[in-house]
Amino acid sequence: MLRQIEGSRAVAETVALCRPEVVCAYPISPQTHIIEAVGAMVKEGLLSPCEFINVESEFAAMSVSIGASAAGARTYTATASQGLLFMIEAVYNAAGLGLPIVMTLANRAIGAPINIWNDHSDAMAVRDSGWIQLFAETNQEAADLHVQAFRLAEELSVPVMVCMDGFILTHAVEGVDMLEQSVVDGFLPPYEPRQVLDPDDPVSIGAMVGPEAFEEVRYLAHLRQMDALVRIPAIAKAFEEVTGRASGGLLRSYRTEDADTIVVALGSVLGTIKDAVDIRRDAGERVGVVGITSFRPFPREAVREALSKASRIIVIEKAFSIGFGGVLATDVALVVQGSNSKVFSVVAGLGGRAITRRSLEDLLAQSARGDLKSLTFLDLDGAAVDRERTRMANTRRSGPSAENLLRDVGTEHAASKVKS
Amino acid sequence: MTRQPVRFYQVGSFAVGNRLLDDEDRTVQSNPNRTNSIDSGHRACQGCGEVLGARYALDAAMRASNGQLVAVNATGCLEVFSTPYPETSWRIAWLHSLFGNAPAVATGVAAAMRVKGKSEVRVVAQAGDGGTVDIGFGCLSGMFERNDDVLFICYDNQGYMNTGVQRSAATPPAARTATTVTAGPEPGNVFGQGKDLPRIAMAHDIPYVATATVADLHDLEQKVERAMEIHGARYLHVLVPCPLGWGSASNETIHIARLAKETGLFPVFEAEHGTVTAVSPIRRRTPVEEYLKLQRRYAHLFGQTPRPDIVARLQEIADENIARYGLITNDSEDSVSTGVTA
Amino acid sequence: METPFAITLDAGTSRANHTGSWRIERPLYVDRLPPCNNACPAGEDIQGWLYEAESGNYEAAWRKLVEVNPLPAVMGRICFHPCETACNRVQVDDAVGINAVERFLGDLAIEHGWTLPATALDTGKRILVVGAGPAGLSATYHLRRLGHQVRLVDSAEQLGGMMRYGIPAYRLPRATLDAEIARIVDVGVEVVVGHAVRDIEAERRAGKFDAVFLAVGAQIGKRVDIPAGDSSKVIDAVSFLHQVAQGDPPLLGRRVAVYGGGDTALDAARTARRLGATDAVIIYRRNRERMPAHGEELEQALGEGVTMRWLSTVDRFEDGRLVLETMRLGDQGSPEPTGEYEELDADALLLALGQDTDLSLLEGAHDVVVNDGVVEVQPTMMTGEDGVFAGGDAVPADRTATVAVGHGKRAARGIDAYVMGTALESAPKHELATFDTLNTWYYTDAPRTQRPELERIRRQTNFEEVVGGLTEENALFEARRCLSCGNCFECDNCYGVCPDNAVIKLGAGQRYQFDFDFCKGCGICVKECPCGAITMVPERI
Amino acid sequence: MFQIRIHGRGGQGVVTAAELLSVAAFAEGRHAQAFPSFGSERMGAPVVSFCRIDDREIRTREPVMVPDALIIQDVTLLHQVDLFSGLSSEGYVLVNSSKSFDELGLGEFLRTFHSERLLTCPATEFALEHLGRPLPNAALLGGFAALTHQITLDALDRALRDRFDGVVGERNAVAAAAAFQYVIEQEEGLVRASPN
Repeated sequence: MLRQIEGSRAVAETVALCRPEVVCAYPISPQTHIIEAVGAMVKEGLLSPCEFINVESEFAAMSVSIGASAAGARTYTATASQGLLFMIEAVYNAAGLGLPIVMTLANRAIGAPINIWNDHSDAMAVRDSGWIQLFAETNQEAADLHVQAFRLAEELSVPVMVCMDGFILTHAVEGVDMLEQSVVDGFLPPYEPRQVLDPDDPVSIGAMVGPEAFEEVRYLAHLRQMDALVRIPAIAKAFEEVTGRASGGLLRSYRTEDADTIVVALGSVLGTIKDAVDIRRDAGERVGVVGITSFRPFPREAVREALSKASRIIVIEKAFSIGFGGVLATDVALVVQGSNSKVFSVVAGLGGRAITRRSLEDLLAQSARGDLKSLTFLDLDGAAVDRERTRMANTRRSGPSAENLLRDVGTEHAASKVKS
Repeated sequence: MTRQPVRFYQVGSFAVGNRLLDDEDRTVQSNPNRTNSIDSGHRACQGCGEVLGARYALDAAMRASNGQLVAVNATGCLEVFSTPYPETSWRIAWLHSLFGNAPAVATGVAAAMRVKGKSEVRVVAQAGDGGTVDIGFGCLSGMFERNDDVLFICYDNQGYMNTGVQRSAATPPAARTATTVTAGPEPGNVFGQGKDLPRIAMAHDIPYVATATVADLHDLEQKVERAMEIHGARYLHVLVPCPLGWGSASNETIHIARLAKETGLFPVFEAEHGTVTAVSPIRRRTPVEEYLKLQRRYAHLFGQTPRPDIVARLQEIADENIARYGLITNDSEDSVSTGVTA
Repeated sequence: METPFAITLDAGTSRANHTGSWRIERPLYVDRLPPCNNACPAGEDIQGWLYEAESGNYEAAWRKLVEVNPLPAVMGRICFHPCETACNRVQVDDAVGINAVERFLGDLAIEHGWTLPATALDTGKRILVVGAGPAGLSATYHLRRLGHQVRLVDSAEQLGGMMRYGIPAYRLPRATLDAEIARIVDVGVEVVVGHAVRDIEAERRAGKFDAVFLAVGAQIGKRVDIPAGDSSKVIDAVSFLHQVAQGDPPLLGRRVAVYGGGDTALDAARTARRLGATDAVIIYRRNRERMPAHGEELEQALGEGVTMRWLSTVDRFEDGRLVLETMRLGDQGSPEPTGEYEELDADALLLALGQDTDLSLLEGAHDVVVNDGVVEVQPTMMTGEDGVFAGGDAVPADRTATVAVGHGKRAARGIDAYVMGTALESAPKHELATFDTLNTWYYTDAPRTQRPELERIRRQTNFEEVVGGLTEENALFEARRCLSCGNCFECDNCYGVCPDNAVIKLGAGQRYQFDFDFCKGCGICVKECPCGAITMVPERI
Repeated sequence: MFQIRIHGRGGQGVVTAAELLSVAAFAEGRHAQAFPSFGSERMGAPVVSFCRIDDREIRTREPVMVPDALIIQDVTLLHQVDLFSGLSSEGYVLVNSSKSFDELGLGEFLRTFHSERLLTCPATEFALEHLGRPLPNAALLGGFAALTHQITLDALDRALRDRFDGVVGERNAVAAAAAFQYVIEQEEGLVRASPN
């Protein structure tokens, strides 16, 4: 049923339809609405049987999830940002143990400076942990991906992280076609663990593995993700068959058929990008978009195929590897190497900075002119940066940059207000 | 709960077995069909106290749960020496995740068992002192506070032995470790630091807290049994001497654990809902020197420049324990757990 | 369950890892010699029979006991139990009441009519045993068990020797003695009483005996020359006790003095009290610490009103008055006269100054060596004369019934070897289970059960038994106080304390076995064995 | 696409107002998107929320920078926040106040705007009257419906009753209707007055 609903609520209700048996909660913005809603459903008896556990940290949340999953329960939790980093040791552990936990990551920047707004730094920090990472473009997709995530995780015994942009999606109220319980039940079979803690058939889970087998263990994990490259589209197709809705998959292309410039991005910014692309198309540019849903495993072949005809590839992403550049851009560049296409890395929307259609249009125009640099920071306040650089050069005790910048920007803002 | 003493049955109340007792009055360890939760072939040091403590506790828990037990293990010696690929020494369902998260993982297992309708399956989490009082403390406190249905057992060997004997918050004053060397005016670990986890556990008001040593098997098994009768968060703190870390002879493990209790340095008691309900009285009061001299980690107190002043301070700690818990009783030559009035 | 590679492992697979290779020393189960066994003159396996008694298996305990000593009810009364003196439990609290348990078992056997074990097949060898005291009876029993024919000869009218004629009935009821002697005779012994052997060689030839055992005892009381008036009654204590035993007590008067410091002196004084003496005074030249009599006996005597004159010698006895010289102890502890005198009124003086052996029957046996009034013997108990063995009070040793029982057994084995032409092999003696080999933590402290004593007043006037027996409950309790020094009693400690599960429990009575595939040689089992029955030995290189 | 920006203070229901608008639009078969100005503002701090209404799918996720309508819940914000940023003279302005724009000192600034798209509405007074609490949301939205015709009163009524249970829903609906009626009457007054 189509409902006008907050993204968090849509995800929470969809997760509940997946009949999780253990859910752990630790509050951190912007995922709190999800976990609050699941908790309420458990308390109200709408989701049963389910153990809802208020833990003392994200580290505990993932740890409880590990125990529950190893004991054979379908397990769910959600986190964001610092929370993900606080649980990172357990995040790796869950993947290493092959436990099919599903976690929502309400993407948010990582401090310092502390920042509660959206970007993808958190997801990128656990890129190599062994979790499957799926990025949702809309709240509809966010909801749908959770159903697919449980099936994928449990088929492969790999944990799955559904990434949805914090606030931008989690707090947005928009139309979501909510699934029926019977549809979910038909799509998602009961969890049949590959290994389980059973007193009647005891095994030791979590052995110490030395050099003689560690590489093989890791390679097997890699192979499971390679299997996922097959299973993700298959599951999306199966999902489409029962819901009539195309959600998930490895990636989705938009107006790329004849495009010589293709923008590549993850998550909700794709909508704004599409609007900008439409406008540039109207202006006669051959521009398209590829939205990547499955960031890990990274669909090399599908990406290469989707980008094969483009000469210019602009990777816009809400994260970057300090000291190098875009993270997604690096992956894309590696995939298309050897072709004639050039990859441009655009870092945008860090710490919640709005990525506006206007800026994107300008970016595309710049690209069309051939002025785009290989690494661009969208809407960067160069003047503020320069002032801080100067200050740092002039005095040793220049103070903290974040506070200095805030002071500068605030002054500027106040000045502009006076003008208006 | 008091244990019936076995007076005058040749070996009295302390030996592992007693052919003169009825089967049900014998220890789990005396039973040829005991679980051997942790089996031969493990790579613990000669004379390891921790593996003994683990087998004692888990075999008792296995009996108490009719074999329906899952154990969660923190990283540490016990984990490393028991499960190096491709062999495990565990005969029970066992899970290792991380160093600091055993209580939370156990919470998860217990929740899963409950939601799966397997209420008969009981969950034990175990860790060394580092995994308990230091890195695992946050998760442990959370597990206590939620009163999750987990028995947490700390095998306290008073330091990070797995990593080569470093100080933990359970390392006693004056003890030498790799990070509390015997230099300076106060050699070894400093006085006035450290966590008394049993008391912290009691402050959580959980239903059951107890301490024990590997030297009194009957007491240890009885406490496990009592703990297993209760649902909710339970804490058992077992002193397990470490020949490597303490610099003691491998055959002295049990003897040293016994002296830790008999000196008063390690009070053995049990508490329910935050109140001490019983103590194991000191049977043969022993000066701390006798305990300390068996361990090279205290050798600097007795060497060419002996430090009787430091020994005296350690004796003070023992005396304070004795006073706090009432460890000297009228029949202190008769170490039966005695109820105390709180 | 098909488990994921490497991170998940099948239960208990570490048994493939044989940690026994770590070992540089290995534990070894041993049987050490318990101090009680070591001290027992009769050679009893005390720890062994207590082990059976501990589990309430009294018949098995008794059977183990009579493997060595056929007179447990007797010994349980009159033995001065050096086993208890040696008992390691003394250092924990108080010795195990071994003697009392022995008596309990002996009495229980009489009550139930348990019979001694069957004898071996007849060897056709004939042995003459001279003297039916404890040595003779013991030798007879053991010889019969070995299948030899025995003629037991005694000059008295009844069997028992000093047990019958020297030990007062209040210490050894005659019914008990009779029952245990009868049980020995019942295994098939040719008994000749009232026959004094005059010439041992002649008797041996006449009877075509393959060997002879002399157990003639020391029946002659030593006399010293004490000036005494005609009316002064001076009797040797041995004769006095013998007469009392025969039911013909001499008249002593109301004031009786006994001269001597041994057990016979105490027996005589206590017997005199029972015969009506109001004063029974023991005169001894040393002090209490140096008195050879057993402390327990002295306590009982004092309790019965016997009084002591320490550091005194009898100078003369005239007209119902003893003149005593006061002594003092010299540097070496020997009494020295002081020249000071005092007097003591007495109607009779009993001399308890030791006994001599009548060896006149050996005159024809030229090779027998007699030295200082007793017969020299080899470890097999054979004298210098081929086929002639001797034991008991007639050979150099402590003159106690228990020693005599031991001699009887040892002589029987010596005789057996001699007549069968085999070599006598003695089992290697185990290392002593000293107190320091024990881990006493495991033994709870328990006081010794005190044998109930008859009220003193009763015991002063008759010859009823003074020391009562244990009830079954007490006997069991007492048996269970045994520390089982040096011998495994299956406490499961080694099985329980092994960090490597490397001790295999073989089942009740079967003890344990080390699993050297896994034993790392830590030695905790050795340290925590209560009874010191495990030792560490270097690993074979 | 019609884009609305709502200004208010934390605790006044700014976010709920945007959501209710979107729900009402959705109920009438339109696409709608509501979202807050994501922040960690506490009670009393100035906050902003957004709503977009369109007849086709709304893909953009950028904040509303060029609003078609402004709803100002709290006049005390007028001189603290850049409320009118991006608003063209074609835009709608609805202010919760019993005072006129002139009285609020905005007369000059709004002179170039269409007067029939500007309105002050004493929503807090409606709220006090019908809800008994100074929560102007429902009344403002009623006023908004009447002013812009982007949503119907009927759809708003259902959204309010859906969002708030029982009596509270009823009272909110009544407050909204009252404000709606007030605005209609004001507009009629304006229409009547305009010939002058």
